[in-house]
Amino acid sequence: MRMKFFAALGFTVAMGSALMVFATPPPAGSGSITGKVTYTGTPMKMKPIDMSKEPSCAKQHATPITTENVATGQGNTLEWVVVYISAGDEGTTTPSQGVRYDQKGCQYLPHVLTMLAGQQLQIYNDDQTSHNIHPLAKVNQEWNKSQPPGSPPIDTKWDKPEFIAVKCNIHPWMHGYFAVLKTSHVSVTGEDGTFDIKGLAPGKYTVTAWQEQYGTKTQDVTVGAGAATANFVFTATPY
Amino acid sequence: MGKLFAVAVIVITLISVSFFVMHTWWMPVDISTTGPAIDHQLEETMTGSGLLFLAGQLVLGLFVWQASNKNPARKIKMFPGGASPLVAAAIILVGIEILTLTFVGTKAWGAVNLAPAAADSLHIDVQAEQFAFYFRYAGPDGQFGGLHPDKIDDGSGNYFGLDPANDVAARDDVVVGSLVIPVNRPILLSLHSKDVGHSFYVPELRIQQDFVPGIEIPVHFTATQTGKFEIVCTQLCGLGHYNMKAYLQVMSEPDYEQWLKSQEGQ
Amino acid sequence: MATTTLPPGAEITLDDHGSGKPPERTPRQRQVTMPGSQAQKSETGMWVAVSAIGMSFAAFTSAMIVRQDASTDWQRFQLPHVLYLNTLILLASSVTLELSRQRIAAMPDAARHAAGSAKALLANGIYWLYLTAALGLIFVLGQLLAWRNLAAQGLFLATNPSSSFFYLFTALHAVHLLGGMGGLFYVLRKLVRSGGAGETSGLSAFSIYWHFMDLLWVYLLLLLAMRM
Amino acid sequence: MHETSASHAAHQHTAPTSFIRKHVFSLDHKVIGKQYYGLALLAVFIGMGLSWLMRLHLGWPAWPIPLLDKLSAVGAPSGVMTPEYYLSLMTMHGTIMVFFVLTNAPFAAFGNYFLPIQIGAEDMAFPRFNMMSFWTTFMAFLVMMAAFFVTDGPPISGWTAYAPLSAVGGDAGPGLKVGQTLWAISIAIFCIGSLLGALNFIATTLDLRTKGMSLARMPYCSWAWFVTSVIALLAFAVLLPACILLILDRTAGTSFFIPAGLVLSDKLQPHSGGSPLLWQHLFWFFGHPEVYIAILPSIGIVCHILPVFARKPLLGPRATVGCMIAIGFLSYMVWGHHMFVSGMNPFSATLFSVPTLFITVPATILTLLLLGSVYGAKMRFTSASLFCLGFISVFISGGISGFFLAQPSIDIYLHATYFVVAHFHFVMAVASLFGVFAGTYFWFPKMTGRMMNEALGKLHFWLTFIGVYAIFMPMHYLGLAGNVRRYSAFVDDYLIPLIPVHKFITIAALLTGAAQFIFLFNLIWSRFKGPIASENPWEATSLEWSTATPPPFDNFGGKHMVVYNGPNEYGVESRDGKDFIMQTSPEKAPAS
Repeated sequence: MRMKFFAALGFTVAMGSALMVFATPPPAGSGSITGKVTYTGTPMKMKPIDMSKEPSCAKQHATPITTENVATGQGNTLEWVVVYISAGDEGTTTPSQGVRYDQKGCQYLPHVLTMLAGQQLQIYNDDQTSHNIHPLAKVNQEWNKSQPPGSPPIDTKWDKPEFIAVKCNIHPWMHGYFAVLKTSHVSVTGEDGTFDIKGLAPGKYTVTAWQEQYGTKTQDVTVGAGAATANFVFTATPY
Repeated sequence: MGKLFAVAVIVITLISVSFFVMHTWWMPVDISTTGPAIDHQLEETMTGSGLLFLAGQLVLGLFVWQASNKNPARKIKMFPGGASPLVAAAIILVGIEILTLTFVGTKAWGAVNLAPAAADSLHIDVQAEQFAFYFRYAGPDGQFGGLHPDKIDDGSGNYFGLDPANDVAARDDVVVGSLVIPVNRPILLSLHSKDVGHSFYVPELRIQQDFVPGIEIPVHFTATQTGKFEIVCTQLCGLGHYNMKAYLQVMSEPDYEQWLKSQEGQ
Repeated sequence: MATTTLPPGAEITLDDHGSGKPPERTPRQRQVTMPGSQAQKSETGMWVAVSAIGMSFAAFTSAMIVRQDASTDWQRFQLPHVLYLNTLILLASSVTLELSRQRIAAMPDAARHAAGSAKALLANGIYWLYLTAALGLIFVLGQLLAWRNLAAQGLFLATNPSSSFFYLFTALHAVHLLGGMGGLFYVLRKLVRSGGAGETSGLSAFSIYWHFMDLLWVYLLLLLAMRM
Repeated sequence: MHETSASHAAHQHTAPTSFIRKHVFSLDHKVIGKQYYGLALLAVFIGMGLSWLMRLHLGWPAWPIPLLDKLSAVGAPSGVMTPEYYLSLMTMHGTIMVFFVLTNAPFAAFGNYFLPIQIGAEDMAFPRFNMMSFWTTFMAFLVMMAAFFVTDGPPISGWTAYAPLSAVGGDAGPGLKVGQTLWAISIAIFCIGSLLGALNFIATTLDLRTKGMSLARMPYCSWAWFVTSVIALLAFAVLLPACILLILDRTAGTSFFIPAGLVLSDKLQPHSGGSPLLWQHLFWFFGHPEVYIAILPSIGIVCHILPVFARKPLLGPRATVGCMIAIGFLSYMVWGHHMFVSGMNPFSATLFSVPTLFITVPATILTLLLLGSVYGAKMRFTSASLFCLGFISVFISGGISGFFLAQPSIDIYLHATYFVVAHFHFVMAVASLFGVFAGTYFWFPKMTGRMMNEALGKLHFWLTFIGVYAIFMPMHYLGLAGNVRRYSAFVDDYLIPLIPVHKFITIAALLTGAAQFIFLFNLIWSRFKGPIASENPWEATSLEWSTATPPPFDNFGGKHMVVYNGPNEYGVESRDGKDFIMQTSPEKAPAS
């Protein structure tokens, strides 16, 4: 039991960041779409999260983590925006490889996890406390399960495309998203607001950017042999 | 067999009582102004009913010991005086105990639940939800913003459902996950629940009060000692009930002011 | 509610259940040997059942009062007028039931004079019983009309606490009444089969129930009229 | 000796011959009594199994429990149970124990079997209702068990099912979707079964007493069953409406218990204006009398059995019956003491506290009378009498803690702690079950025609008696230290030092539970291999000992019993040189 726990922990430390964004199959074409997601106006403040209720988690964060629903970077960039091909993408097959979602320090890692409909999803509890994973699915079947420390990962998948909010009732500040898509051509913006959708065959695509607070923005992009560019700008309000 | 029973009952009784007498496990130190009356009431009840317990079990042991005498010539004996004196004694003794307990106890209860909160109390809004407590201070303007359940959004940290866009009073409300209070100052909490029934229990304060969805319940107390204590939920509220807690931090007045300033800055 | 699913007259069968009973051991004879009596038990049981039903409705009533005071969302609405007509119909059914009981109670006396007149009394009594059942059925249908009336106004079970309680009370009362009608047909069958002999305890137990249902309805109507 | 009348050989209904009519859908109160007993036995072992799992988890929360993952892959992946699974087990433990064991065993099971015999009747007043009441109860049990097999598992809202947790549905957590609905339906069905049973008991007692069986001559357990049935009639008549309202809130979108503006799992609930306290009032209006439904029959059984083995009359028979009635009456005025900290009007706390404390008066009188009955006795120590004496001890222990909880000021501190758990387990569960054990050892010969093994019975008593003290006495200490109940794990800083006490309790619970298998074995083994019992092996006076063992289909083989004495004629010198006079003996008891 304990061995398993440490194995899981080690695996997380090693793979965590690598897995954060991509778990998609290798590119099929050489074209790509890159760009930046920014905002205009004044966004909501990222509020520090008070985790004092769960000391084992609180002590993992030297400075308190903040809310991530509107995560901004320098130069008005927006983090955690899912940019994906919403039309024009044909023939994506579900990879056999699964994606991994971690609960660590009473935080979801990554905050937004993309996956294909039907793709295996493994949810790990790396904390020394119980979490309950409660994906508030509306299109798919909603469920709510606890995961005591040291339990095996929850192995599941989603059948239909949907942006699913995930919450932990035991730690109400824990909020994340599953972005279940029909396409593997997807990129999630980092702190600098940039994204890079790779492996596209030349052609015309519709690109959609989704932000959990601000919704979606769409534009049409024609991809040649190299990199095409698409930038998205969301309008932010302070409240 | 009867003698064995008598011995067993007496041994069990003495062991049970000894842990009460030794206070091996006991209430934590009281840190509230209303607690001593409750402690006193509990100690009185403990002494009175402890003696009854002891007497009842020992008499049972004694009678069973006597009743196990196997002498065939022995005749049964009726209880001297029959039932009436017992009935009368029970009515009078227990009746007096009841009236005393009620009379004294009502005062202790009243100090907690009937007396109004002091006018200069520090008012803090408390929300219980599955499975955490959140505390709200009015901020520099001294005004609480209104609550709008439809605006509640845990993901953005809006646990209370404030509407800062339209409600100026809500903009400076301080929302935290710990109850921080100054020592020796009357505190008035308004308890309200976001979802289901919860309860606010601080053993050291000798305070326990349910959150009832749909209504707001006032609780007032004054803490007399600084320190860090636990607030736990005692009303079954769902899967995370066991882990629903928050810390109560009682600070000196200057520390509290400083803490409040630092929170308002955020 | 407890006894709704059961015909309230059912227990009367137990008096003469088992055909192997020696003829001399009638319920009347048991009365001599017992403080209470076998014949009495149907009525006792019915009084007990009726008090349980009364208790249930008392609980519902207090729930309604508490619920109304708990919030400001209570909306009054006009009770459908058909309810008052229904009330008259139900009260009439109590009268017909009593008329029937009079006929059947008079049978032993009449039998001493002429066998034919007893038979006529039985036929007459049964006729009044059928009428009682018919009036009960008309009452239930009338309640359905009241429901349709409310539904036409957009008031459904979950619309408002006031409509919730209205549907709840009327539905539960109707279910009890239908259960009572089951019991009535049971009593009727027994009456027809036995030619009216020895069935008075079943009939009087049933009449306790039926009159209670009447009273209960009048109470509910007053309650609803005050609160809606 | 008996007043017989050959011509009265008929039963109200003739003895059935087919297996189904004889053993399954039987109208015979004795068969129905045994069916209730069997159901309670099945339920008590399920309930005990659940408590074992709970205790194991509380003692060693991180240990995987072997095979538990096979039992519920969702509830205990890898054998460590999830918090919601713990709460499911807890809810089902409480529900099964309170409804299907503590209501069924002392009241419905023994009452059905012995009430008609003790008052000289041939059967219950309404045998068909009697059969229906058992099968309704059985159906309720099946519906309750079905909750184990739905995806989400059983409900997690406790046996008290406080709204709105129990009313809003799946958004409040696992088990609250289908499981909670099944729970509410099951309890509603159970209410119907219990109401039918209570109706039968009342009519039987009032109308079917044999000649000479005046109310004053009725045995104490018959009195207890009668008083209990009156309590049950009124209590279940209130729980049933409560369940109907709950079901409507859950399925029809009404708002009886659900107020406006609740946000569960980020969803604003489409309800408004309901009152959560309404559920608590309705529930506890039933719930507190339910405690007496569980305990009064056992008090009656002990009052009935103790004189048999003490060989002297019960002290103060009239006061005993008076106390039972007083307890029954007062039980309807005290429900609010479960709600001192619920947010109801604080003035009403005193209003509820006084009658609650006043219940201790009849309870104290009962205890003193039982003690006075032991005084100067020539005690015969059998399994049955030991459990009676054990009953007195645990009843004192459980009753004393009531003094604390009845006072609102102390309840502020002790409410919802293990002190409460200790209190109600002692006074309601253990005391009631001791009455059931005493009754079983006492009546088993009459019910089966064979004696139970006394050595095993005594072993069972000692392990159980010491065991329950080892389990429940430390819970008082935990409560005083502020240990909150209904926690699936103890993660609070001030609770962690208390975990060793929980480990001790767990070990005690496992051992005490294991001892119950001795009882089960004794029950089964003696049923087939026990020595044949005579008509009156314990030399008791009441009517069940005046008939054959086991009693014939119509209870008295066509005889009509005539009663000349009360049940209390022990320690006398009868004409035939015995120290007791049967109720059916025409011999006049000497005036005492």
